Amino acid sequence: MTAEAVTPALTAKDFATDQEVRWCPGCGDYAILKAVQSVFPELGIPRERFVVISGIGCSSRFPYYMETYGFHTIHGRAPAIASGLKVSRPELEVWVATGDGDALSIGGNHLIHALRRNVGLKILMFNNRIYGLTKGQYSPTSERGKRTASTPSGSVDNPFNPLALALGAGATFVARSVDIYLPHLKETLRRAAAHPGAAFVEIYQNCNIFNDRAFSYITDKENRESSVVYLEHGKPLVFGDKGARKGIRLAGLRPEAVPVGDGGVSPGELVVWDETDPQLAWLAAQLGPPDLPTPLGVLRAVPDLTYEQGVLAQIEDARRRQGDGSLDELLRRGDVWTVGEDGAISQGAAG
Amino acid sequence: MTAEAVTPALTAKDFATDQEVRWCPGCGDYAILKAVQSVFPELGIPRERFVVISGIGCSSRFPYYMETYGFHTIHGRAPAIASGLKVSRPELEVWVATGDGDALSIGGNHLIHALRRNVGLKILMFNNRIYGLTKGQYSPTSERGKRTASTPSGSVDNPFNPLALALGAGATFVARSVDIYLPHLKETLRRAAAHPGAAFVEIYQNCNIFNDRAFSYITDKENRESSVVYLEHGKPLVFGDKGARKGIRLAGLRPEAVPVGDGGVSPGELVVWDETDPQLAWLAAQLGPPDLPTPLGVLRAVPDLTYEQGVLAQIEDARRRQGDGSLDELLRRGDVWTVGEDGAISQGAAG
Amino acid sequence: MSTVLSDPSERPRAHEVERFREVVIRFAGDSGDGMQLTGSQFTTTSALVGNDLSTLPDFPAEIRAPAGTMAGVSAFQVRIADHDIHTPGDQPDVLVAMNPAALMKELGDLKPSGVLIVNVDEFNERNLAKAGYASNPLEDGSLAGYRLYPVELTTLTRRTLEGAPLDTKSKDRAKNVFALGMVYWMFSRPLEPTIGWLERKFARKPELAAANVQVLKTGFNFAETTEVFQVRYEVEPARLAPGVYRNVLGNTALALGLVAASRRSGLPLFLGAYPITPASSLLHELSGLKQFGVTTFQAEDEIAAVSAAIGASFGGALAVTASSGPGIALKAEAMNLAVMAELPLVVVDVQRGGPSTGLPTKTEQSDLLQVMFGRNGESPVPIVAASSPADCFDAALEAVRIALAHMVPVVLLSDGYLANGSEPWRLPEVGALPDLRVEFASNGHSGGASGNGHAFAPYRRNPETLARPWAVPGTAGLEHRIGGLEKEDVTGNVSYDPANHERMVQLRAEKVERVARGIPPTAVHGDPEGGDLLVVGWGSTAGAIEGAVRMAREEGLSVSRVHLRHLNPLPLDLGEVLGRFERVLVPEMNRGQLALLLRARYLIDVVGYPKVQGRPFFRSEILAKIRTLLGATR
Amino acid sequence: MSTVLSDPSERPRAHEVERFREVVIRFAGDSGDGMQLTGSQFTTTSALVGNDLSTLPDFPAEIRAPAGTMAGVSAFQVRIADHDIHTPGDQPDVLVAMNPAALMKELGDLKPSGVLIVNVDEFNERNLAKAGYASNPLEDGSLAGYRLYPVELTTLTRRTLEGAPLDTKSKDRAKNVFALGMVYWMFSRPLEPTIGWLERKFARKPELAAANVQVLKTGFNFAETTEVFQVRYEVEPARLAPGVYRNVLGNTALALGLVAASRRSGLPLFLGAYPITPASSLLHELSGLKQFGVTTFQAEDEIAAVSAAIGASFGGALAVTASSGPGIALKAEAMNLAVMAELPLVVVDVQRGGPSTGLPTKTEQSDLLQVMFGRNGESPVPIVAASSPADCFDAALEAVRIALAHMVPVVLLSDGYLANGSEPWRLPEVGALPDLRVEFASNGHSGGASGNGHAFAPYRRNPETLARPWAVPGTAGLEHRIGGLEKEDVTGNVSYDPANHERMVQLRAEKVERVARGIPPTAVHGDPEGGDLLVVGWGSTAGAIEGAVRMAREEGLSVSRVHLRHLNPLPLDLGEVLGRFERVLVPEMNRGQLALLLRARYLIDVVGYPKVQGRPFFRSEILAKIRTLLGATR
Ligand SMILES: Cc1ncc(C[n+]2csc(CCOP(=O)(O)OP(=O)(O)O)c2C)c(N)n1
Ligand SMILES: Cc1ncc(C[n+]2csc(CCOP(=O)(O)OP(=O)(O)O)c2C)c(N)n1
Ligand code: SF4
Ligand code: SF4
Ligand SMILES: [Mg+2]
Ligand SMILES: [Mg+2]
Repeated sequence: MTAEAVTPALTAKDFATDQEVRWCPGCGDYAILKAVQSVFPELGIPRERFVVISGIGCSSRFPYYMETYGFHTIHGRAPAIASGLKVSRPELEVWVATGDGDALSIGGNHLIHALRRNVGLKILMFNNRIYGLTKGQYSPTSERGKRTASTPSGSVDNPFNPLALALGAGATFVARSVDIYLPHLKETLRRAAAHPGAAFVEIYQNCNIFNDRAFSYITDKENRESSVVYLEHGKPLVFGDKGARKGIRLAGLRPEAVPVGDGGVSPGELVVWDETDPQLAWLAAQLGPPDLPTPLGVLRAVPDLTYEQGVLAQIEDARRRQGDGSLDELLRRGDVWTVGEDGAISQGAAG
Repeated sequence: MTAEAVTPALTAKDFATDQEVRWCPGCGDYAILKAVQSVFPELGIPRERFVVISGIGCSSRFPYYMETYGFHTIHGRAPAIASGLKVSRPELEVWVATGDGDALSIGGNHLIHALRRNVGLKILMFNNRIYGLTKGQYSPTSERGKRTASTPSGSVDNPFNPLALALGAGATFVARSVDIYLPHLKETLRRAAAHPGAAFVEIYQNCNIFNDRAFSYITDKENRESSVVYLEHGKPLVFGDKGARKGIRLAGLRPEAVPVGDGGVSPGELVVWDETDPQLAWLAAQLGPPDLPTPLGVLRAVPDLTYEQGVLAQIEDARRRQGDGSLDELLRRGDVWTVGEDGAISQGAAG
Repeated sequence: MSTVLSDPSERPRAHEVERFREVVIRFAGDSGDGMQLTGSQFTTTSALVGNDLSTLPDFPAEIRAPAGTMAGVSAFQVRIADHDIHTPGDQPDVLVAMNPAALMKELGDLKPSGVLIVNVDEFNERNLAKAGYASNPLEDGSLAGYRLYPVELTTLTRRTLEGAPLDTKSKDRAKNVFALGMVYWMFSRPLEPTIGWLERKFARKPELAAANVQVLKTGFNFAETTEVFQVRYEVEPARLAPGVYRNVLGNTALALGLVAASRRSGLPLFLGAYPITPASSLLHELSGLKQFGVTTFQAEDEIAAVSAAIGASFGGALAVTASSGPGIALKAEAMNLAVMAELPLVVVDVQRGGPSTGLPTKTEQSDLLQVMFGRNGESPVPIVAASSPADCFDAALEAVRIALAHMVPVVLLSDGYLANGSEPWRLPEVGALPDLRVEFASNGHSGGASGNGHAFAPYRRNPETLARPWAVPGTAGLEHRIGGLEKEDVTGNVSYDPANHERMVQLRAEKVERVARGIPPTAVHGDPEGGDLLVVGWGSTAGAIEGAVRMAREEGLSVSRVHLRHLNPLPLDLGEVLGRFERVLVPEMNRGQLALLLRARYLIDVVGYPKVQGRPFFRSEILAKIRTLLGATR
Repeated sequence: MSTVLSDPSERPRAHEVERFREVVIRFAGDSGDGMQLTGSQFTTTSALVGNDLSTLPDFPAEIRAPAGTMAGVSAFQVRIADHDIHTPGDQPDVLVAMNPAALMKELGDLKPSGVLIVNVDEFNERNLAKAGYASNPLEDGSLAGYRLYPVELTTLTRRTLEGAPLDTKSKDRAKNVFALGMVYWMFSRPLEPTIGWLERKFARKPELAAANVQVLKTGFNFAETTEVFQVRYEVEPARLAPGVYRNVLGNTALALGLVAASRRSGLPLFLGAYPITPASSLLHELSGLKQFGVTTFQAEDEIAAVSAAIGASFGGALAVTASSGPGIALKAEAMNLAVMAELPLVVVDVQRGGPSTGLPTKTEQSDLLQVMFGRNGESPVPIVAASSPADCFDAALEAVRIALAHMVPVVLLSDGYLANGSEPWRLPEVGALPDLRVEFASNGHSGGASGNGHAFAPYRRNPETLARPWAVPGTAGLEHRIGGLEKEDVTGNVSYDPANHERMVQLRAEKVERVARGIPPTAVHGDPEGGDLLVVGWGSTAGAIEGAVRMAREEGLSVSRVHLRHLNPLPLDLGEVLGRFERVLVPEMNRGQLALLLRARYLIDVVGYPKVQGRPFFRSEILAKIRTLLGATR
């Protein structure tokens, strides 16, 4: 659409804006911003081809801090707005920054439809299990019983499992990482960037003001090894501290944690991760405390035709078959007649 | 709230209204209406306690034909409206009649949230894989490549798998039946009625005007036995015509159809259906043509606290602890002071 | 007949011929009877013999209501004339009723001693009961006031097709064609166009084509040879301006207008839509025009539809979203984002009967105030309205012109009557259409340094139009952020500054006001210098008002009319124009929405004339109103 | 001081005492500095000594903007007076600035030679830079025009707490309490109320309580003993009507009004809401009142929130939904269903700066036309507005009264200024509150046979109110269906009949018009018989208008005022009242929305006075406007 500048190698600084970052000191959003700003330049894509689209929320202020094209839209609609952009400009890299409320509460329908359609969006959902910007109401990912400004006696409903919801919607790429796990988060972002279709990435993010330590059960030093299992394609699922390594084995369809290493079960018995297996993806989505570790990494990554490819193909096909449309012919479609200077009427477009 | 009439045994006729039924001759909706009208009286619940709420669509005209309380609302909002009613009047039987467009397109978000919250609604989704009322545009359940009024060159996006979406949303009851399978449909409705929480029932429904024979691959006489597998709790999964009975076995996590009976594999190797197993439910949701039969019946049924129970419990608890609130005290909360007749001011509510 | 088309029937002998300046015909039957096809065939043929015409279909609300019931009646009215006309007419002169229900539902409208053709075969016990007839109107003399022609359409059709390779069901389906043949004879119409159409339609089923053609001819000859009709009607061709014509539906013209705008602007057309009556056909039309680079996005709902369009607009597309009342209500919040982000967008509202779900298949003009005011905060948008089916084409071009010239969302109002109605359309010269080319901001140009150290100022405005630059993603060096929070003037940064907010509210309003500079002075039809009464209209009431005013003037009444294309902003000279008249009458298919705007703006005691029945004004109603207002009693 | 509260400080000797009729004080600091607490403590204490007062908080838009920046400044203004007042005042007489950013942001408003207390400890290089100061204003003489009191708040606080079992961070957090102590001395306020509050607040952390109390007293004594202030202020108690009072925030009063309405109607309260500034606190307040049988449903979005409320209303609950501008826009389609279904519903719109996301934390009155017209089709709803924080209680009761009496959705307008502002509220006698009991339709009664064979006629109306019967599920024999399609009069069956549609559109409009019969005649404050100028206001402008008009009258100007509670329908006598005055002025925090309605309705050339800055009118602004309009120059 417009001439592209030759791109010198970019650095994270090139993606920082002159705007003062206005998240609370200590907010997990800072770490995510850092990760994104350092991954974008790696992708070797001209800066002007990036667009970051968000809804409303603390997390949705993200675009203001990215020196790319950006659109801070309205609450919950980012996936729909981004879809319109991506479908009409497939060559752009369209990233969506959203929160658990923005994406799963008011925006739930747009999210699942964007995933179903497999529009080539990279959707980063900052999950802090709370409404930050509006000062601490419970969100669709808050655990049941949560006491918040809007649920003083505790919430009574079950939260969504964002990964399960994305899988249920037919997402072709589903992953999870954590704000402060910089290397893992960056790797996850690279994987998302590389996926041609819709990529859904849940990022655990600490809101130190309204939901502090929501993820301490995995982020606290002492828990890091024991509480998470990294999903690595082709590798068996093992986790746990040096001394007490564990693996995940299937008892029928039920996953269980078993000791590995000497005295433990042999690696052969463990689940070998396959990010293309729908059953495994669902199984991993169910993993987590109390009994099992929290899975991090790519749950699902399968190639599929993207929506924008389909649209483009049909337009090109129509043009191949009917030639790039003549407006004149179009207007004259169907039964036309001509009224001559003398008022005489003749069928068809005379002259 | 109001005195209940002693209920004489009701019949299907008691649930028919004086309104002329206005679906196209041959529409699958007639069969569903018949099934519902014959199951309601079985439930032994006074007629005035039933409420049928719908959105907009051919299917959503349902309430007009049910002699119960009914609300033909607006497109996609039935689950939300029904939630408000059920939460404030838990003693009512609130049923939702909706279509694939009403429930999964515009209403997708309300549906998944009603399921997540486990509000005690019975949601019947008439899935004809098309927009009927608006004369034949593709719907979120139309197969990819579908040619319709709005997709003359074929749709380019994947449809939702309604069962998978419901499971992904955390539904506690998920089932599927078919308009013309009267006995099975009725049994499925009974199961839904018996479930305390949110029940999601997908009903394959033929739209003989805009999407005729969408389900002929299972409804045609010759296919009936071979193309569907009935999920029955505690029983192995077997299907197929007399001569060639088949069963479903797991190869690792992958389901496969195998011959049973003499020469075939022993029943012991087959999957024994368990409607409480999340992994099995997901597995069943993936079953279907071309390689495997379409599952009918209850995919998932697990007890859980309902949203309205939780709300009620908190209100009762608050009343137990604080007595049922005194308005006077409420108004006087916090620092109050009294201005006397003489204008003298004293702290607190004097006199 | 003065047409180069040959007329297959030799000129009639036996029958007397009456000449008419115009005739209104209504075909009515069961939804299964193909009345819409019958009507449009008669329309096309009449167009080809040179009549001016106007049509109005009336579908049942149900897809297929039970056969034989009132709810199932489908009707199509067409008015043909030897002069320039603009409405499908008030009451029919001729009514074709294919069954008792159709007769029951439509007879009330038929003119006294009007021609009434009925299919007697359908007047049996069951059908009479379904229609709610106690006794058979064909026998109880209740139709004495009409020129009744009872015809055994079903029987005759079957007989015609005896031995044809069709089952009875298919044979019976041709009975409307038999009726059409008779009516063709009655109005001396050629058969070729319909024969050609039948052959195209049933190209893959030659036996069906043959059968229908045979039935058509038989119907024609039946009328010719039997003495069933004493009279034959003739309506001379109208003297239409030279040019190439086609008959066009409002939604088709609107879709074509958008495609034309896309071509003339050089921007790819993007439609974000969710199906809804009566707007759906826009989606259908455009989804079939992919060779024009049109992208249609059937969204999950109306919010997603307008949102996707906004995203496409941000990307540099010609973005459009289309819906009807309930869907437009849902789009309000997102439209407001476009107002704040100052992105071009066309929002098409094909109005229908409200409130709420209301009367989906009926027409109304009751969304004017919704689109004018239905958003939070001070959120002005330009509004344009189409006034006839063919005019939808021009209205679409105008809406796009404003949106692109001012970087603003524009509402384009149509309604169910325009959407499904048709009229002959004189095709424009593509080259003569307005030039809508736009220039995207490019590095170095437009916007430019914003003074406060920013590389690019996304809210630096064009001093004339107050439009901000359109800098699309992919343009190196113009990376910038926009959003729904209040913007700082020029830089577009988020700003909570009180004075800045007031200035921006002002600027957004002023930008919309500036649109008025670009629109022509108000055209007064009648006495531009003033008079007793001015009738002000907008939208689809144009035809009825035009006809009523013309007749009133023929009666010597001092009445003129103004029809507004632009409802916001109003033409700069409108207040002054209104001032030239003693009184102002505003007929609207609502409770007085434009009237309210005019009263508030000009403090003139305009007389509102509301009609909220889900159907268009009759010319006669407006004429009567004019007469009473001017004390002209007759 | 004439109060039965003992004053801990012996009456001052060394210091001269100035008596004031009123004083405006603004506390400003970093969002972390606890300015809101400081302000509200001063407010409560002042209330307890009998001053009339009015407060206005000003939060930053960010949760926690970076410390020390302009964006992070949080302020709280309170006006205390010895007489009846209605606004937090225009410019402060006293400004407490806890850091350079606060000084930079707020100084502009401080009155010439106003009192300025600053925390010198914060005026270091870094903070000065963050605030954008080139040089230190405390040294460069730029504050010469004010009575500057530089105090080492941080240092003094730390010193006070030397040895206290707290870390420095917690100690420093108490510096606002030190400032509060000083201000208490300055205005001769008792310490007990705050001491009591601190002890309650830190009941679980006694060491914190002790520390804060100590700091408070030290601050007080510091001011007393050092010669830092030459002057001490006194504001006598106001003569308030006898009764029990509390200080109340607008949203609190509104929540209480809804609970009261629930009690008085005997209907359980159901709130369907989705969080949004500045409406969220309604959800918070009500979610804590479960013992009153209140159900709060935090929905997935605003559409679900209003939809759930409609469902609850269908079930017989007192249904309410609350939001702000953007959320109200989303509710439009569902509100329209309530209009068609004719179900009682209260829709609370706590207005904020628009359009789009706009200025979430700022106030505005720009949703009036949105709620009046923002729905498809002809969709009238009653609209009432609250005029002060305490008035939100009465406004809520009135909205509920109308909704229940007429079976109609009612919009209740508040705004961010009312929601977060506070004033003393004279508590009503619960028994004296309006009786809102309703009678559900029961078998045999109301509705009854509809003539056309139906058992029950859900649309048979009460001849007085035109309300339809409320037949709730569970009532045997009244099973019926309603919906969004047009209803047949009386029976409520779906009807596409043109005449019926027009009649129903009429009936829905008439029903809303009938509301006017139930509202009192317009109260004119000033000269009821008429005069040169009438100032017409609505909503939160009441205080500023009242003050301005009073002052203008004291200047001898012939000006009166009317404040509208009901915006739709307007009072029956309003047109006649307006007619009694030469001119009409309408100040609004929008571009003239009520003005537009009045002009259209009464064809009077009302003068609009728009202010769209996201903040309330100053009394002085309106006074100035009145003067210019009346040619009174001074
Ligand atoms: C239509 C609309 N409804 C509600 C809001 C208020 N609102 C803004 S952000 C938000 C939720 C924020 O939560 P989340 O998406 O989790 O983002 P976070 O702040 O936690 O990062 C809400 C309810 C709004 N701005 N617009
Ligand atoms: C807000 C709104 N948008 C769109 C419509 C138009 N509409 C009515 S029903 C429908 C979809 C119907 O499809 P489905 O839900 O599958 O029901 P079906 O007719 O197939 O039974 C649509 C798009 C509407 N009535 N309201
Ligand atoms: S409120 Fe929470 S999420 Fe928002 S900026 Fe602060 S810490 Fe981050
Ligand atoms: S259109 Fe299809 S779904 Fe609708 S009534 Fe007819 S057959 Fe049934
Ligand atoms: Mg969050
Ligand atoms: Mg459907």
